[in-house]
Amino acid sequence: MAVRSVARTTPYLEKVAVEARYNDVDPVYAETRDIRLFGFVLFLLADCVLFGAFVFAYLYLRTAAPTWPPVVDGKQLPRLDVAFGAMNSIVLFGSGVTMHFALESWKHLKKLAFNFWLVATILLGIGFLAGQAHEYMSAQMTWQGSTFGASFFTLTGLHGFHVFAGVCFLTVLGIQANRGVYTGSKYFGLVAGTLYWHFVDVIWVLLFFLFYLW
Amino acid sequence: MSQVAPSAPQIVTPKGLGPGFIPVTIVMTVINIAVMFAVLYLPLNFLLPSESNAASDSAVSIDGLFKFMTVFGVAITVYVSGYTAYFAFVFRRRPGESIYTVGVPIHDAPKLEFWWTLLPTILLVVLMGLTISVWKQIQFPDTAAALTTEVVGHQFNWEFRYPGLNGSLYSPTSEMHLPYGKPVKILVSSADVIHQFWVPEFRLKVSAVPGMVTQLNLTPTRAGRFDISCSEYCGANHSIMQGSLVVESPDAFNKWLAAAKVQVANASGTISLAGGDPGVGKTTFSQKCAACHNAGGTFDQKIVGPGLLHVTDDPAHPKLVDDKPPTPEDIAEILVKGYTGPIGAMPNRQANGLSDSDIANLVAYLVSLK
Amino acid sequence: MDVAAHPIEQHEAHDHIHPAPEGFIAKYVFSIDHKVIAIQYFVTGLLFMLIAGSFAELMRIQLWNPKGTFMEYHTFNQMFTMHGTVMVWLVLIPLVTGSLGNLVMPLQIGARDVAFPWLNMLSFWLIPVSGLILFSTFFVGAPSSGWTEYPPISLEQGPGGPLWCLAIIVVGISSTLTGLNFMVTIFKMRAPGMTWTRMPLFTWATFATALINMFATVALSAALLALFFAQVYNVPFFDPARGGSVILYQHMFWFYSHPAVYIFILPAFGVISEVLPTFARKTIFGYKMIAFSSLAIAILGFAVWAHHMFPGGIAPWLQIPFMIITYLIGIPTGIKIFSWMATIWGGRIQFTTPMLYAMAFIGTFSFGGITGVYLACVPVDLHEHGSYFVVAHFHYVVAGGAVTAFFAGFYYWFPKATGRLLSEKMGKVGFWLFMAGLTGTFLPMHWLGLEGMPRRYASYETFAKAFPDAVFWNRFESVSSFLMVAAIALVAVNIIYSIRSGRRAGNNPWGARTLEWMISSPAPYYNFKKIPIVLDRPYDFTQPLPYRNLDEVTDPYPVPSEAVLPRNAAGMGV
Amino acid sequence: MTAELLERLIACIGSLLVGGTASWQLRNELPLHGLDAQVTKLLLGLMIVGCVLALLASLNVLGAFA
Repeated sequence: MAVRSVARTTPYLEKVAVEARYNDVDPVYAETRDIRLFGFVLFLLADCVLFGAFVFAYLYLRTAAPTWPPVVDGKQLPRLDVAFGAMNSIVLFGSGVTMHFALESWKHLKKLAFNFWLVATILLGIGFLAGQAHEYMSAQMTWQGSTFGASFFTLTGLHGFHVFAGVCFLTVLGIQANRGVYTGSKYFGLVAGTLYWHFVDVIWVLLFFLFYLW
Repeated sequence: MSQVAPSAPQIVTPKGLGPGFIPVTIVMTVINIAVMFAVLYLPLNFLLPSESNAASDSAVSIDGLFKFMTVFGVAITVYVSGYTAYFAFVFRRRPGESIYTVGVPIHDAPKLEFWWTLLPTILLVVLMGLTISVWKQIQFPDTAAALTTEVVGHQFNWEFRYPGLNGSLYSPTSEMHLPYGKPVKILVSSADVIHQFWVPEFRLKVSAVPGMVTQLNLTPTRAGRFDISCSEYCGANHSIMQGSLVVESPDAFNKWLAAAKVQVANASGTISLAGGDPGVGKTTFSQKCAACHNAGGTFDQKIVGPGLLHVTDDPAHPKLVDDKPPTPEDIAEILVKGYTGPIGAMPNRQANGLSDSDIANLVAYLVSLK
Repeated sequence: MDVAAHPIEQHEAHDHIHPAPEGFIAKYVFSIDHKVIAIQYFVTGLLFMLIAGSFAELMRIQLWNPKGTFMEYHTFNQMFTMHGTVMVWLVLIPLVTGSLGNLVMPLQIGARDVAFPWLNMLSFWLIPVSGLILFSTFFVGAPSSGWTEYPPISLEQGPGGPLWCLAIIVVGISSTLTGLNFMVTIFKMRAPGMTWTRMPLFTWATFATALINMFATVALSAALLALFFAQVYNVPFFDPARGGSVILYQHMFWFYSHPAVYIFILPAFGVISEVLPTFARKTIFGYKMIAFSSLAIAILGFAVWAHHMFPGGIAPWLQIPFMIITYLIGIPTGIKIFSWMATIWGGRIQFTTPMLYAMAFIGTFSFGGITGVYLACVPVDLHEHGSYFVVAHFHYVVAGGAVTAFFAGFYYWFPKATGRLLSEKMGKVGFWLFMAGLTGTFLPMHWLGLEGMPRRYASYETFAKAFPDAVFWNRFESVSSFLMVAAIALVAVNIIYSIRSGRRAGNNPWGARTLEWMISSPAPYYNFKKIPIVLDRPYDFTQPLPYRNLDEVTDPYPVPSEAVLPRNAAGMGV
Repeated sequence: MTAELLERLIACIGSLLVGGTASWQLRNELPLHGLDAQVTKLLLGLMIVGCVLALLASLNVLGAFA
């Protein structure tokens, strides 16, 4: 369904439109992009609150616990595997770098490079998910057993869901890009995809620190 | 819009603050002063239970805060609604007036705004000071407690524990006793869900939170009998979760405590199920249970609760609703404690008015059903 | 500013106007038009209000008798749970932010629609979906642990609990999306020349609300997701035996739910700030103070949540900062109330129905606000928490505040939505009925609570023994509450009557000055053929209208049509 | 060579590589303006912090529990 145009309605959009005309860009597209970009950034901010609430829960439970990791059935739970976690983090961070390259390639009209970097991103994303699956399988705690397990599986599960959604998102973007949905001057979908993917990486920075390093 | 607009609207400028502003202000001020004296010097027992004869030391200071806020709160309410009504009346549009008549275009009055920001702020800062001093006295009392008691919330009754009593002093009619004139510490916890221990005459309450121990510090100041209510929703029978509190002289309290110790030592703790009579149990069932349970029906033939014909031998329900085996002791436990769960709620023995022998008879009757 | 040379006018602005959709479904069901969506929100909200209101009446019938024999305790508990849940999430949020915000805000800023019309449609349709999920719990055992659903009691209520969580998460998504949508709309789509300090006050209030909607509501979704996991998968967030904490839920829940009351009350403030100047025929007093105090309230509202938890579970030292911040909220609120009083001072007041509601709001809301200060005060709260005093306080704020202001806005903007005026006669009878009902129902609750009547009691025999008057006052409340039912029924009758045979409104029946009144009623599909240019704030009645480039020829000094002016001197009666 | 050592090696080399590349990307991004560029700068910066954390973790500086 088409978004009804809001052409030339505000001081902001007016500025955007003037700049667009100056740069020989479709002003209607420039305005739509401006609005969608702002909305998308707000969406990412709101998503931060979702993670923030669970991080708050984790910190609350952690500070309330007498020992950390907590004791279950008389035994203290083991720490998570830092080495594996670090490796898996690098897989995800690396996918952020490749996604950035993908967008840059698109901006410079290098379609082949774009496809290469995008596929690399998706594969690294899947690799990270596989690493997470391995982590879940080898974890010595359960979702139900302790607050450590509850927070770990909920937060990383939520993050994993975001990564999964991102992989789907990027796949759709790749298909769209190759079908000619985006052009050299109109590619907001790719910008949104990149921002989202960077956002997912940054959330992992926090989770990695909270669960593995602290 | 058939009328032709005049070149500009006709502005009506009020004289001064408005006709009768000063008399109205005087009337409202007189009302407020009267309310102030009433709040400060009349007994407020209709508003705050036993205000004129305080039951605890905290009650006196909390009532003081309450009165402080009430004096100013009533004043603000009277002035705000009074002036609003007065302005509405005085500045009403007169019939037949031109529709182009408008009010004076005053956008701002910095001095006025400054004062109406500053005065409430000062009031709130004073209130903060008063509150913090009272809060400190309640949360961190100077004197060490002479007596520490424990209260445990259960669905749906209160259990009271005293030092020197092994375990609990806990029976359907149990009361809490406190001596007056001595600082006491009440440690509150919960056996199941969140409850809230509230004695309105003390002006204090504290939540009974599972997994935590919370506390109340106070000194009862006079003898009396008070109701304890649960003020945090705790399940089906929340509204009948009451206890009573007896505050008495230290001598009487010590006497009661000594007697209670003897009673606890003698009590066996469990209900003897031996000697239950199924025949008597059937009569009791028809009086107390048949409204909700069908004694001749299978589990799924419910009235409110499940049918009880096969309570001990239903292959589809090998366990009781609380997941325990259908032994007479476990049936008795449900009768004592009641039940709250996915299929509904059943009141406990206090609510159903079941004596020890009633329970023994009922269990004998239920076990006899096949 | 050289208006004629404004770049906007050099372009043909109508080239982006899309034709209105054809066909019933596109026009009225899955509409992306913000005005139609506003009406959809209104109808759903009113429907849910009837349902939740009937729950409340069943509760009042139960409390007629201190023994409480009308229904089972368990049923009573389900009633108050569903009453609270439905009123908060399916009545107030759709009515106040959904309906008024959607109808008025885009018109006031001179936009053709919200930023994401399709998302707006989705936000609306999530509301009935949530309602269906919520009411389906009646077939599996409705939840019974209060609208706050504190664990552990909320963990033991069968499938009703998780369904409840799902329903509220769905509403949460809806209101997050609405907040996001409104935020982008207000940020990006204001008419040229409409700077932040020229924005109408209702839009300011909507902006502050959108802020809360976006950020607090997500936290609620997180809390309920955790509760859902605890209920269905037995995850130990809230189980003390496995290291969890039942207090954690309360923190997460109230982090949203305190700001949630500002989600209803901030738009209400906005409505009052629009209605008062229009009918007092006088500019709003202290525009900037009113606008910024909305923001201040929204921001402070994020840091007060633990005042719901004073009597237990939080460290005593934590009580003081939360108390102080809660007190501080009194200051911007006070500034607003005083500014409104100064607005009507020296006006030429017309007693139309919206104006009556708006002036009543000043009294009822400030009363509700003052009892809020009592509850913020830790020692006094130790007495009042969980009692009928709390019930009285928030019903004064919600029914006396948000609902009263909603009715003011409803009578005020109904002509803009439908093109017809509501019957003033029925409106005024309804107003007095509502006010009598409100006072009679909720005022006695203050002293019942202080005397020691706890809330959520299905019977109050013990309390009635200690305070025999309690029976009289409870019956008094029960009778009064039916006056409110009558008032709301009268609103429904009024709508049906007025839609068929109400007086035609014309563009601007009240002589108001904000942009929505510069176009025809009901507003055309595209709102503005040409986007207007804004030169100043709208409220100064002694100046000509500060707009250029309007679609229709407009009197520079808008006046009310003679037809809406009351005939008798005071006009407060019928 | 144990699995752990291999993991640490990959993490160490990878974090240097990824962190370095991300820093280079951030430097290229710095002169750009517009909301998307600003947000990208912030997120890239935080990701570099993540790379540093991973590097320190791989070198057993952080997350070295007895």
